[in-house]
Amino acid sequence: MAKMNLLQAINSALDVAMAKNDKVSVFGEDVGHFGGVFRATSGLQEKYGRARCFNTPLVEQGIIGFANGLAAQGSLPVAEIQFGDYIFPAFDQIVNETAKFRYRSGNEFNVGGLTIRTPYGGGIHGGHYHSQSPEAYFAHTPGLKIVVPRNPYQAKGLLLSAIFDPNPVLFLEPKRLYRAAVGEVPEEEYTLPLGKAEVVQEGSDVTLVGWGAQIEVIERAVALAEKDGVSVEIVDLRSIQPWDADTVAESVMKTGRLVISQEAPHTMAFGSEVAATIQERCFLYLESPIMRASGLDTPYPLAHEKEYFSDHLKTYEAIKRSLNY
Amino acid sequence: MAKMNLLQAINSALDVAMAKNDKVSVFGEDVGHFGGVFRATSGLQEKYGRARCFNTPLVEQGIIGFANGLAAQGSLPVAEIQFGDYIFPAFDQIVNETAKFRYRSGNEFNVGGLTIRTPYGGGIHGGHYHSQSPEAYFAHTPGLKIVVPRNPYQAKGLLLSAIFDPNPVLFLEPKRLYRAAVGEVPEEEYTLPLGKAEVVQEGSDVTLVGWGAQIEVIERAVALAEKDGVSVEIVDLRSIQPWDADTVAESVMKTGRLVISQEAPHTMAFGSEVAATIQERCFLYLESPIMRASGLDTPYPLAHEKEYFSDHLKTYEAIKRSLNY
Amino acid sequence: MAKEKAPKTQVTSELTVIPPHAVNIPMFQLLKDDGTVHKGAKLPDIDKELALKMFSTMQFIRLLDERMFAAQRQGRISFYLSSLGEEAASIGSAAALKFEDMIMGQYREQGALAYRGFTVKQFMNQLFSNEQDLGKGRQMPVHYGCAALNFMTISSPLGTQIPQAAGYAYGQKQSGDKTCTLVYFGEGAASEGDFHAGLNMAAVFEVPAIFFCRNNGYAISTPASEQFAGDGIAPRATGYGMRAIRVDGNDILAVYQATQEARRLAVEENTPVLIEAMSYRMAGHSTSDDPTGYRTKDEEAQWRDKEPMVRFQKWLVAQGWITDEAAEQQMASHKEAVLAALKEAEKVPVPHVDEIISDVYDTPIPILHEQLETLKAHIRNYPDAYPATSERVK
Amino acid sequence: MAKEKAPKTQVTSELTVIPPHAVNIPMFQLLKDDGTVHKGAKLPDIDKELALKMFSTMQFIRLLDERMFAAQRQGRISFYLSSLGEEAASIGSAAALKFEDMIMGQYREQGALAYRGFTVKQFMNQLFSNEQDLGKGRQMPVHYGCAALNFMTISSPLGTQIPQAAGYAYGQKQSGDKTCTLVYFGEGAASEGDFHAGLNMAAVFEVPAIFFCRNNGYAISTPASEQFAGDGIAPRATGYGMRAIRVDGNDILAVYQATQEARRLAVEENTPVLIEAMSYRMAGHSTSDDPTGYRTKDEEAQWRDKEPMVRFQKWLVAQGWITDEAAEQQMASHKEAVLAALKEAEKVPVPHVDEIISDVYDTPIPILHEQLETLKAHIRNYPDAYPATSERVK
Ligand SMILES: Cc1ncc(C[n+]2csc(CCOP(=O)(O)OP(=O)(O)O)c2C)c(N)n1
Ligand SMILES: Cc1ncc(C[n+]2csc(CCOP(=O)(O)OP(=O)(O)O)c2C)c(N)n1
Ligand SMILES: [Mg+2]
Ligand SMILES: [Mg+2]
Repeated sequence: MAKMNLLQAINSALDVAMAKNDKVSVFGEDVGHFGGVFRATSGLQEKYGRARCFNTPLVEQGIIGFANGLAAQGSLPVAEIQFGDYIFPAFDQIVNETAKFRYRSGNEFNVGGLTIRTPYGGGIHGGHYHSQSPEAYFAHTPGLKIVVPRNPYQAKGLLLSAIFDPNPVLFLEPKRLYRAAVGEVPEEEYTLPLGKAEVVQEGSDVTLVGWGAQIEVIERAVALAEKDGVSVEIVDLRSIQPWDADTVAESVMKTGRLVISQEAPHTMAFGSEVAATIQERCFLYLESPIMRASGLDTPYPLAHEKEYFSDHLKTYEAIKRSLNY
Repeated sequence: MAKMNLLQAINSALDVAMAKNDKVSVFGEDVGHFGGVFRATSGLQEKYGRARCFNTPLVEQGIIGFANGLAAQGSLPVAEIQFGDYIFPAFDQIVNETAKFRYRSGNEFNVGGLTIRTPYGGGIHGGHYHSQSPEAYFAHTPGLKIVVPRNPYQAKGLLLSAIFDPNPVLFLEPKRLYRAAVGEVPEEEYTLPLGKAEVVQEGSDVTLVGWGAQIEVIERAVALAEKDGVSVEIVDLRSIQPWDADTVAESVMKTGRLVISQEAPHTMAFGSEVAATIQERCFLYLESPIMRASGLDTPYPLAHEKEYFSDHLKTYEAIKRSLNY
Repeated sequence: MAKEKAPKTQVTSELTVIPPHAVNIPMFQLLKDDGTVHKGAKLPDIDKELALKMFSTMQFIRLLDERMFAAQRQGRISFYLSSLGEEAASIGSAAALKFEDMIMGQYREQGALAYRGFTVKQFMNQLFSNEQDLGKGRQMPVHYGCAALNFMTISSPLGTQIPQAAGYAYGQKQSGDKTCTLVYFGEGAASEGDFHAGLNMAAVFEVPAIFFCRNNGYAISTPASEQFAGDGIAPRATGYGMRAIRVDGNDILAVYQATQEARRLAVEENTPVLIEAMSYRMAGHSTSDDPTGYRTKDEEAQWRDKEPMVRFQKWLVAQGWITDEAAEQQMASHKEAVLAALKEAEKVPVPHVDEIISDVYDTPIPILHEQLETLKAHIRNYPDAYPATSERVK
Repeated sequence: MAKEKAPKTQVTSELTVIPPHAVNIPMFQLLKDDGTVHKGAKLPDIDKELALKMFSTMQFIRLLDERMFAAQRQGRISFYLSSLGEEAASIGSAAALKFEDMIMGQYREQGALAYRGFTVKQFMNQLFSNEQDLGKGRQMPVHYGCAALNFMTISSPLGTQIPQAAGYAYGQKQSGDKTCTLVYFGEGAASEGDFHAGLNMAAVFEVPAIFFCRNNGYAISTPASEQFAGDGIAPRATGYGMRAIRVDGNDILAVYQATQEARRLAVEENTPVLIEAMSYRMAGHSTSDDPTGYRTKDEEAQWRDKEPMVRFQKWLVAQGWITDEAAEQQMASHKEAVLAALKEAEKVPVPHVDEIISDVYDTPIPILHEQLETLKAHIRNYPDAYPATSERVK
């Protein structure tokens, strides 16, 4: 065990994966010698050579196109998109190609070796284009797995699972926590399951669902609610696709209430799917409507970041609305 | 009034718009002399000249990038993407540029003149890449309007509204109905409101929500339900963004039941938002969970198209599940 | 060969505007339109067996295209797309590769696939989306693919395979197995952003890839003159610091030789090459298209005179390697094979409905199992509505 | 000028591989590194007033960059991005345009904006995201924009402005008002698919656009040698049938003259032009970057000797249009203005919270009104948590 921040945990996962299997390579803009603008790939070129850790030209559609081809060839590419906000030029390669590669070919070919890493989320004075949470844009895409860790321990374990999972995985890293989240992380290899939620805290009055950096926000909101004497169950989805509806439903059947807290703009954020599914599965158990605390339906503003953000206070208010319905 | 099919109605709308305002231009792959692969722009180059109706090179990101610039300059471009399945290379230009142009500049600049037309949907033996219903991919994007007509009358009236609306509009045309849907359409200009749903049929037992080509499927399902003595209210959303939650909520408060029928894969299709919002707004009125009849969570298959499709029978079964809960 | 560095930039105090067509790229041709060889031309090292295999593949593809186009017109398949007039480009290039090399197609390279050994039966199974289709009936007709033949499954979105080829070739280079990737695309698809991405990355990473552009003059109805203002596709290579060859795509010998040289450069010297094969799409774009709306009979006629199969046949006859009669007989036997396979494939049922959820992931995720069970219950309920699969749903 | 057609393709029976660097593109330079003029060089028609305006703008930008970089280090603004060393490229090109021409920037062209007349106060308002910012505090610092000055608001996603410039110029051409669009981008951004789209479309549609590439050797940490294998960006024009000029980006006279000629070609002859300005990013990429991790002090020192402002100053002094002392004084007065404006802008509050929903659409859609009302009620509930806006929420 060692104390690592989230970036170090990512770096350690990449290091372990590259040491274990020489088919693993990492690349993207500034990923090589420099180690990436956040330094997630720091030291890897020195250790594994320029052929396995390298800069690409500045073209996201090319990075993922190239990675698709490399994965189809049998390698395990880990492609970095510098910011989640810049993943959209690669949208076609991801949604039309990566996700459909195996199905369309009848399993003659697949890009299961591919992992796409990208930092996401706000709270860093990033404005429109360094703050977005794009998970919902991809969640409508059969064939893709989507994973979001909330802390260093998860980051390493889930990333190692993603890299060696025989399906393409989009791995979203909460950049706000890159250095802020620190915790004990094993130095050796370990994995955490994809597609499984984690009950972070048990409770009986209301279920709170979130993922990634938002769990920290939720925990602050829950602290406030607990002062009011409310017992909250917190579920961290960890995977957005496939997502663990069973664990959420089980929790809601127990608590009778559900609040989702999410960073992205409200309309069609992933919480919509959670709400739609859970109201169907837990209809007779729900004591109040499923509430969502979300970002506003605007692009991500800079000066009004605090106001835009679905922070702990807004989440706390949603809990109260759920309880006092 | 004249009898027109849906394609003719589109063509007529473009004709009326181009005649009315010489800032309107239409372009895209094969859109010029040939009139588009579906012939929606047929005759327009002859009538309005090559400068206002023209072929573009084969590059969707360029078509929308070019259209964004042209709209920013003050023109009213109507850009065609040949198939909805091929809109993804333009995803960045649409989601990061078109949608955020006005907001990010503090209204110094805008691309409000832009309309993007594209055929969508299955049922034409198109397989993976000529069948997708991509509306949900865009519905998470503040700044964009999204419109889907269900018949020739709507197609013309909504398209004219879209072209002259001071906001960028994504206009999705149900290609299955291009020639199949025929109806009375005024030859002159008229408009239908954006952002407003239409109650297609009133009823009291259950509300059915859909949009575009799916309304026809819903009507067939409703015919079956009516034989069972069920009274169904049908709501056609017409606009996906902004969507008319008020009209749907009002209907559900009356009927107490809601079924959504949609073509796209189930998870994170637009019905998820409808369900999430309506369970919140109509919680005390709902007599059964909101049901969704959707496509399967797979890419769109060819040989199993019928099996994949959320057809009238699956919609009918969903109605029954809603009623017999 | 080490990467050839750009020459040091000269400084000039005179304002120099580089003209729009600064490189002059000639077209390599061995066989003239009439099938005779250019005087003094050095022919590729090609023996009778190889030549006849190439020719027979051309005939087969021509026949297949003709019959399946007709089958679509008869409503027996939903869609078809012919490669009429471009057989030399795909077959000549495929013949110059090693079997281990990966081929990535756009969709009009059935010739390359046939050359690799895809059987008439395999073609038919795909075209009829039946349960023997390697692609499990999931994609439209002509979206072939075969791992055993190193032929990547076709995908409709244009240009996406181009950066993928760069990535695939990177993997080949890493593996050290001295193979390359050849990727086909049309002059229309070369307008896509993915083209730019793929060629630039290939040049930077020095991968063993051959970018083979079939410039057939049209992208559906859009003529090349409205697709680009440059002198075709080949000069773009210069912008990437890449080598280029322009070849007569209707001259199978020239295509063969050009691709051989490109392969040598790619594999032995790790320098990717862009080949532009000049040809003409003699048929409509596909069965959904009618070219009379956008081009003249005259233009089509001119290109008929440059037709690649007749040209090659003349050369073969002049070589004494075949007679016109033998060629005709061979064509007839292709016809028989095609017709027989067509009739057989037509009878094979579509894949079992269970296949609707396989291969989305390596193993179906829980929601897919649920959806399949719901679907099967539903089919049992309404068997008549799902005739293709209901009989096998118990 | 009618579109220059590609020459007719020659046929050759000898296999010709076009080498990777088939066009030779020299760099246009008038002022040598030491500020003296090349012998025999013909200088542009530039008078004292214009020259001094260009110089003063260079000084202002250098000062602004220096102060605001420091202000970021002091925590007064969240981010800054300097154009150190590239002032000649942006200012020289902007000076060659008409005011009515549209400028679309990448983000490192504050010089062009200042030349157009953006005031120091306007710069500061944007940098502090205050309520006087034309962009309403919505984007990160340096994302300037001003409709009144025909300077399109900067957007972070790289390359997106390139096809937009083609579209904007198309509209200008249609309007018949004899204006053009000049679009800036880095050699890194030129790798994006949007670059390919924009240049090809511009060439096909013959629009009055100038594609101005600042080749400053780096894209964050990535050196140009890992960005492309070609001879820079200029030879790509040939691939699109477009004209190109390579110019010394550190020589403001050469940049001015090259852009003047490009503008003439664009507006009078409707032929777009690609300009590649060779320069060097002397500072880090931005305040988030530290270049010592990826390049040597030596390399930086070499480029300091080619520095554009000193070079221009030497020429101005030699012309007798300014003295070193006057230049120094002018710099001091820029400094005063910048410091004063900084202090003032810092005090201006952020925009009212109502602005959070304006401009998403031309008028807010219903859900935005609801969200704003909910937000304001929430702020009233927790005023301390939203200190920037709560005071003004009643
Ligand atoms: C991304 C994308 N856009 C549009 C299409 C529709 N489309 C199919 S083929 C085609 C023309 C392709 O022309 P070209 O690349 O020259 O190939 P050719 O058909 O001439 O062989 C078009 C526009 C598509 N398949 N993919
Ligand atoms: C689409 C996109 N990808 C990545 C980034 C992150 N990024 C910002 S600046 C930059 C480097 C740009 O280099 P260049 O175009 O050469 O311009 P320069 O900074 O040298 O002026 C990168 C990678 C971005 N802003 N947009
Ligand atoms: Mg073509
Ligand atoms: Mg640069």
